[in-house]
Amino acid sequence: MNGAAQNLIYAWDFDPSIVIGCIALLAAYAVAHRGDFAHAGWFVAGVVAMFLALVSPLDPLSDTYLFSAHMLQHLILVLIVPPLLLLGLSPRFVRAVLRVPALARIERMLGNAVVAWTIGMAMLWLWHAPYLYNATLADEGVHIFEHVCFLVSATIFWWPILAPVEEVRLAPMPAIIYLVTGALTNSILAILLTFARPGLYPAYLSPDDPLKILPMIRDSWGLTPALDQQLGGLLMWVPGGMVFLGAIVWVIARWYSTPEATVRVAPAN
Amino acid sequence: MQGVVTLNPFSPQAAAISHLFVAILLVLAGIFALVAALVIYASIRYRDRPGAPEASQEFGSRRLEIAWTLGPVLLLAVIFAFMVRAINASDPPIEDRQPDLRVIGHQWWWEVEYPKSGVVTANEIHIPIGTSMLVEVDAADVIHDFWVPELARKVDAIPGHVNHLWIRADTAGVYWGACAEFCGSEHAWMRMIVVAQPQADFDAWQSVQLTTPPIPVAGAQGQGAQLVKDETCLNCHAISGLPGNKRIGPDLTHIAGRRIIAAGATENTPENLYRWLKDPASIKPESHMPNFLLSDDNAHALVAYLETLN
Amino acid sequence: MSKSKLAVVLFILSEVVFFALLIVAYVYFHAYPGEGPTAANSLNAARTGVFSIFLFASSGTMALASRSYRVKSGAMLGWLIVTVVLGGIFLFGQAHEYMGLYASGVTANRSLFATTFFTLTGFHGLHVAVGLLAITVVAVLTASGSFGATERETEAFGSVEIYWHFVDAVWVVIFSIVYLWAFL
Amino acid sequence: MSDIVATDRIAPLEENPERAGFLSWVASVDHKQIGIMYLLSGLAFFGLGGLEALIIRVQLAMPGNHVVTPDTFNQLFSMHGTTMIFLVIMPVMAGLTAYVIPLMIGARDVAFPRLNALSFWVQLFGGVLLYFSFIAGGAPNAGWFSYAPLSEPAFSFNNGVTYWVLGLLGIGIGTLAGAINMIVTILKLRVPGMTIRRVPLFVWMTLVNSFLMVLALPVLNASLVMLAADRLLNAHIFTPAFGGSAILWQHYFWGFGHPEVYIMILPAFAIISEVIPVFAGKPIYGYEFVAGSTVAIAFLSFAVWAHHMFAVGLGHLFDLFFGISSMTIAVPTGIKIFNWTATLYKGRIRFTTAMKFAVSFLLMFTIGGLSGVSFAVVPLDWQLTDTYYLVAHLHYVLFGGSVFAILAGIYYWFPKMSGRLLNEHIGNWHFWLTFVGFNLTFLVQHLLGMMGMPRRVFTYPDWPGWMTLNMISTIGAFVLLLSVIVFLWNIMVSLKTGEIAGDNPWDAWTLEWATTSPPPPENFDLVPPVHGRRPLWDLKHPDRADELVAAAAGK
Repeated sequence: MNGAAQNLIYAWDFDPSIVIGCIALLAAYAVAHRGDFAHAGWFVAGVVAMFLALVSPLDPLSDTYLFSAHMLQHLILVLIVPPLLLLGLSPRFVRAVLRVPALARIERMLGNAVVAWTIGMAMLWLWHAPYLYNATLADEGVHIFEHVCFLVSATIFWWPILAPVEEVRLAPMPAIIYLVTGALTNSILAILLTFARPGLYPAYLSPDDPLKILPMIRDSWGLTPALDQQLGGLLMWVPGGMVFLGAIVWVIARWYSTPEATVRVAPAN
Repeated sequence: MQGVVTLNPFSPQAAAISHLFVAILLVLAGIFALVAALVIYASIRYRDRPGAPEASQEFGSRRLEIAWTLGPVLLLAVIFAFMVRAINASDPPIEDRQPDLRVIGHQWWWEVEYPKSGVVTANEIHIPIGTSMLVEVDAADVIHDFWVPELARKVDAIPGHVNHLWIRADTAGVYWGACAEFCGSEHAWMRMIVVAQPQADFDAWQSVQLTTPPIPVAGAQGQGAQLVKDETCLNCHAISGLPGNKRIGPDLTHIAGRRIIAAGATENTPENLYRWLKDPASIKPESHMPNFLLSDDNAHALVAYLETLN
Repeated sequence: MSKSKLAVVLFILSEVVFFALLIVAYVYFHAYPGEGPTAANSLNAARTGVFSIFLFASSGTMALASRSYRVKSGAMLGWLIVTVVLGGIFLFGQAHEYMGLYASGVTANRSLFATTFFTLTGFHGLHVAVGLLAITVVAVLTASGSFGATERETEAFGSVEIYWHFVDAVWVVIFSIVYLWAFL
Repeated sequence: MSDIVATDRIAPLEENPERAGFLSWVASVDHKQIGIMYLLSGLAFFGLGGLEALIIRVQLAMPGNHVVTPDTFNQLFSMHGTTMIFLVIMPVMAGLTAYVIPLMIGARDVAFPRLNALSFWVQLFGGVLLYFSFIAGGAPNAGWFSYAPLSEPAFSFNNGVTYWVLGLLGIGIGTLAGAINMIVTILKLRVPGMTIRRVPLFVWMTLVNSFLMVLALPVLNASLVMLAADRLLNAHIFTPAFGGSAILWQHYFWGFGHPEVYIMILPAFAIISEVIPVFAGKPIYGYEFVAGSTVAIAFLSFAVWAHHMFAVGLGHLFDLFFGISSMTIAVPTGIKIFNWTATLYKGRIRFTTAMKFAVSFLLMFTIGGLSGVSFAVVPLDWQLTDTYYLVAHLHYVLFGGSVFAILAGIYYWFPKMSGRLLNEHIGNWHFWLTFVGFNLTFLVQHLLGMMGMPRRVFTYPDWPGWMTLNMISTIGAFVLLLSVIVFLWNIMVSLKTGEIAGDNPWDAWTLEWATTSPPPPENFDLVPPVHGRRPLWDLKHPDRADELVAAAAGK
């Protein structure tokens, strides 16, 4: 293993704020669910995925070197972590929360399909505007704020689909249209990124090289800035689309598995 | 193009594709055999005949469904792995190297340039055996497609979007290629040949191409040379040594040395050249070569002159 | 959701895809313009902005008409007429802008910007005109006094209203991409 | 006896006798008459398209043939492609759905009868306008997808492509209106008791297919509008010489093109999902999985279009990702094929002509689907695209798939439409002629493509093996001609002297078989109650009704 690859493999940075945040999240879950750990597996998987995305070498790669790595990190934070967290919540806990009138009113407002969809998609488009994106690369604080925005807005976006409580969720047919239009918007943004000129985010054109891995990226991986941007756009487009497809198939499977209320109708003769 | 060209390659790139193709064909044939066997067995075994048991009303089994979902996914994953390997093998990266060859698709013929040596020819590409030549593929009017099945993959020639391709031949010989993207009336006769020859012959050929043929004065050839100027041939064609350098039609400086004329419509023999000059539509209808209504002896004179250009 | 409202929503879904493609073409040629006039040197965003306010206002008056239809307050005819007038003013503004562009030689084939601009805003103008026609029909029926009795007519009016709000929403997107983005 | 389940409460269609005869058809808004008119117009254009195919095959029978000039040949194959796709398969499928859907969901008519008539006539007008180009200077000659620089005014010598653009705009708008009408019908006019999860698969797949049309056809309309701007206002959107982009047209067209091929095959899946269970005597195997895989296919069809553009050289990354998504589509298609095959198991299969076509669809479509997977593998596409291997693939999927399913559907529903059964003996001749002719014509084209014969060439050099294979293909085409003649004869004979069908000749279980054949203008007086996915089966076998069996099996 030559020097550069080794530097990259050992480039884990256990940023205290992330470590404490994840532990706090798990602790809050344990307290809130008090022994009802049927769905805990999903929730833990979600937290682990978030932890890895933010701590593993993927983080330094995405902060300074590769737009595609940054895209992969954000795909995990938007399309993988929130669904897992939502699946991890137990219906009993959510019903308890919804009994609190203030929270119920917020849920009714934010949980409304159109609002949730718009929040999710607007946040996605907003943070890809070159002006804002370059700001996140320049300033770590803005970057953390961006990640929090993504996590929160994605959870809101996925709420009408994956909320553990039946009556809050969208009906199957509107849920499919919700996901299809979401996938369409995601794809259009991905198309624009894939076909945009290479210099859309100038920071990636000539990044400074603390880990001494730039030659490895440019030569052995063959990821020039143009290819890197195209790879980022394609990652958002096809794998992103596959996650939406998975969600649609999940909605259909869940719909067909719930038993049919047989409507008694008088016999013909 | 003799026999099943996509399955007997003459270059490593084409070989990578051909081996993958054979493997995939076997896998697909296997799957079809499985499905066909199931369908035919069920059709025969459960056909309606007197005394056959009542149809059993099954609704489906989740286990079986998961089986024939994961099965294809795993198979596709394997195919995907081979695909990635074959992509890199059949179309190696370019690494910003100067192209050895520029091929420009015109409506219904191929213009070939050797940027490094300055040779310009048409419909006939000479390459030394054993060395990979980087071809830059472009188009002058509509979308064409440069395809020599035995030597490499096909790549579109799109005006305004230059593509690159590695071409290589391991054994000497003449390899036929064709335009594979519909480009108008004579799309069928927009073929080219790639002549792979040892390095020595290639260098000899290249040096001949660079010479400027002398302009004959006496006899039929002289009369032909004069006709080339009078009959405005030079408004479309370029012959080095004569005024003008138009690239609307193919470059005729060394036409006698070529094997085919009219981009593959016929072989390059004096009789065919005569027939082509007398009535182009008889060989290649609707081609852009006009009919100059040449008299017989003018046509013979022109052919005599053109035969000197080798 | 009633039958005709569902039909209009589906029609709007298809129109969204139609306009999305025209906008992508505009954006593509904004990034890779050939030669000839471009958005920056031939559009007057301020003037079109003023006319756009009329169109957005017409969406508001349409909502008021719909409210007065629900409460049967009889003011619906008035609001419908105001909506038609506002829409008409917007169309006049568009026509005026087209005349100005033609006068200064910016025709559909002068440059890629011009082609995609005229295609995009032209089709939006067509949709506004069709919308005005539909609202006029509803206004005339209301004027004749028989409108609003049956449930089918409520559906019909609901569909026209959704369509009109859609036409305004499309103009918000087109205006920001064509006019504002040109000067950003 | 109470009126069990009243259908939608709109007033009965006004019946005025003096508009009988021809005018009653032209002015009709009854979904049954419009459906039959769709089928007849599709049949007529099938004849035209078939004629074009025959002339193409005769021209290609021998090398250096001079049956038609090159430009006429280009017009013929462009019109053959456009006609077969936009004027045969789509209208016939629209006709079958317009006729059968209201009956299957127990409705009196479609949601918007007048819109149904409008979409038929606009679509027919588009077709007639397209064919008017023959006598107005020349038909479109740039292929059924008219790639950009070639379809621009600079390179086309007749205004054929302008007729192509305007004709397709008409067809696009007509089909779009029809799709919206069908979605509202299915969602709003089902008889109470038939929840959306209990509709027959034909209805569910038509619903998904209509959504596909609503999202895909505007893509076509937008690209045609831009090509019209290029051709009529001499703009330069797609001409690279003036800054436009030829590749943008390919992206736009195939963004519609690939969903379009699924718009043509999903109704075929729908027909097969009805025909095979009925003649196997058992319910479709894995209803939920077939229904779910349809939605997956519809969704994926929007993410795969660039596999038509692997040779354009967009970059390995681009090709790789679209290779993955194109291969992924093979999974839901595979689920369907396996479920249909499993439906045959432990059944009691009655091999009527409809069933013969359905089972041969299974085999032929599998060949087409598998050769499709070979195109999803990028390096193979680099060698095989735009060759006769591709022509063989598309015909195995469109002819072996959609047309075989259409023929199965016609043999299945002809008794309901006309009250008489299509003759089974002649039908048997028709089937075997079609099967042999089809395979004779297109199986050899796989080999021709591998031997390097490019697509759309009006002739080819006299190389060893090429003439024999092309001659076999031409002979096959004539056998297909014979099969179509036998089919027309079967229809003529059966209309007059066919066996009387009665309400339910095939002992099927969907609602259209609960009314008379042909159904009265208001379709149903008494709609049987719907508790499961097979209403007539539950009526006929109350003890073995589906929901009891399902409950017993503790599904």
